[in-house]
Amino acid sequence: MRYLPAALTVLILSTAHAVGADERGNPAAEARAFRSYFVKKFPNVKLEDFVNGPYALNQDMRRQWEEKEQFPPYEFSLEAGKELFVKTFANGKHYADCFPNGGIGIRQTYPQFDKKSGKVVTLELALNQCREANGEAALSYTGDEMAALTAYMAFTSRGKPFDISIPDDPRALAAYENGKRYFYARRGQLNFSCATCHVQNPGERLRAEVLAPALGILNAMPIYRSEWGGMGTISRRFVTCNGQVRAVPLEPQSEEYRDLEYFLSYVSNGLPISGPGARP
Amino acid sequence: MASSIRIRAIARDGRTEVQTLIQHPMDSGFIKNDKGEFIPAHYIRELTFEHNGRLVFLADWGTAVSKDPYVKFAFQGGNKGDELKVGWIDNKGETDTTTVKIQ
Amino acid sequence: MTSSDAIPSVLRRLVLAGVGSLVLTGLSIADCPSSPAFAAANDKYPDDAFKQKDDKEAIRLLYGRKAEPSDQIKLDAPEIAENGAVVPISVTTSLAEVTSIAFVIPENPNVLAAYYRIPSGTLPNIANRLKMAKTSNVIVIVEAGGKLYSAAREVKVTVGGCGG
Amino acid sequence: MRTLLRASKRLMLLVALLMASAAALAASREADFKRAYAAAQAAEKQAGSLRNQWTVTETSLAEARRAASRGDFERAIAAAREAEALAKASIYQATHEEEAWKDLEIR
Repeated sequence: MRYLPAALTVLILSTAHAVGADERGNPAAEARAFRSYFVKKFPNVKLEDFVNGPYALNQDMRRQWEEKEQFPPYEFSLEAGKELFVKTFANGKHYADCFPNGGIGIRQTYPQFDKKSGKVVTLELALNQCREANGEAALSYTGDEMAALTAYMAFTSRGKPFDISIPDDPRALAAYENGKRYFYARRGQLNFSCATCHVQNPGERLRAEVLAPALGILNAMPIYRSEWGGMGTISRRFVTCNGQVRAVPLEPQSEEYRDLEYFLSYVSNGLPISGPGARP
Repeated sequence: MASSIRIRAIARDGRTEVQTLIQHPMDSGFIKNDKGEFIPAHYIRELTFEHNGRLVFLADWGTAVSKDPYVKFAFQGGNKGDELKVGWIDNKGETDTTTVKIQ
Repeated sequence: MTSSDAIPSVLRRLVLAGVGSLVLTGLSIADCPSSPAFAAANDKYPDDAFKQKDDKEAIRLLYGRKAEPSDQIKLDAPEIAENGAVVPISVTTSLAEVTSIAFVIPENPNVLAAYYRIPSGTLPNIANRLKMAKTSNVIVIVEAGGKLYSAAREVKVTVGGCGG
Repeated sequence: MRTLLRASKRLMLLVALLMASAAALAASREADFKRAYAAAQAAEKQAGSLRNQWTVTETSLAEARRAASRGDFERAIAAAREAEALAKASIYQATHEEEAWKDLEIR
């Protein structure tokens, strides 16, 4: 078993550039390269299995997960999410009125680039925009209700491949690039980037956790974590990831986080939604 | 309010397999909250299953059963449509019961 | 700026210090003092056994005798618990006339985790999810035909579930 | 007896003098703390503008405030200086990563 600190030391010492002169600014090509990196790194893992995170990489953990999936502990949150989703707003409208197809089976299309605002709109943001447009107070992005709602919406999209598009708009490309930069930039006292853990060391143990591969990592969101004893949103995961490397987390749904979600979802295009997921 | 108890009871090959998931904190009394105070123990102590009025399974639980506890067992007999009555009581005297039909 | 700059020593030191403590601090979650205080609510419930800190004493209180190891018990538990808060553990046995099954985790603050009564006609197969405070044997006790049998398996726990 | 009394008076005077100078010292240490803390805060603010603060910096700043409020300026100064060093390291990291992130990129 390799240990991260060793990997990190190597990282710190090898700061020389190793830039290929290939297709910068070509997200489609980058997504292909991203995928083939993981496929090569884990030749025995089926492409669609990457969405199961550490369970795709560790047999002992997979058995525990499969046992729990027989009657998953997130069942209650999922039910709560459905109840919340169908609940009528004070003005008589519903979440269903804010989304195509009544919000059912559409999770795989988020985040989206909104041409009007020129910004990335995640599902969490869209849910709160829906609430506010209907006179309801916004939910906490890291709270249980948002987690339950997105769990239910993900559940109705299970098996549907991520279908994220970058429209022909320089602002959309800039958002993707910004998300990519955030993904690879090292931060926090530990000097880890998202990629340090989820590109270079997936399958390795960091403390007790087996690190999930970045490919497909958002397909499983939101996730029920045993550590949390509950369901948590993508926002919550980003915030805790930052904290774990001793970086002060940004505001949930800040531009960087939304762009990061855009990038990570885009490079997992074609892989099925598996959320809500369960993780240690 | 929705029941705290979820049951899947399936009759097959002359036996009935029962899986149960219960929404309950199962606080052990050994965990501290954000303020550093111990969260008092709060856990299910007894869980019973009756098939057509006959006790088929009795669980006595301590604080080491996981949050939102799960248990699976099987008994001989049981037919589709039979009633299975499930109930629990915790250390604070709270209870819940539900009756489901075997599938 | 160019990215081939050497990292200033202060950063390297601070960074490396951070990494060191990341690995060494390990888990503060398993902060598990032992001071149980529950009131008995039901006379059938084996209260004393559930309060025990010692596995042999818990088994003695529950059954009044010792168990002998049996290879007719199949205890299934992970090698490494992915999280001590939720450890799936199951047992099946080919022993006849099973009347009860108990799960005992010696390293937990309270060693007895669960005690199942098996009426006749119920199969001696149980799966459940238990908390484990740290690496421990999991002992299953099977009462069958008036005798007591056991099997055990070690489960490594790196994130403690601070169990009962 | 008288000499003893006189000695004791002298001693008291000495003690009073020492206390006064300790108070002066404390006042100057408090000023040192304020300078060190302001420097740390400024660096941390800059890290914030780069969206790259570290949790450990915040912890050290809080420790400095706590130590200062109980009058332990030595500890407070040390914590403030540590916070400043950490904040500067995070600033360095942010500027370094403006380009260096590309090293990690899969292409």
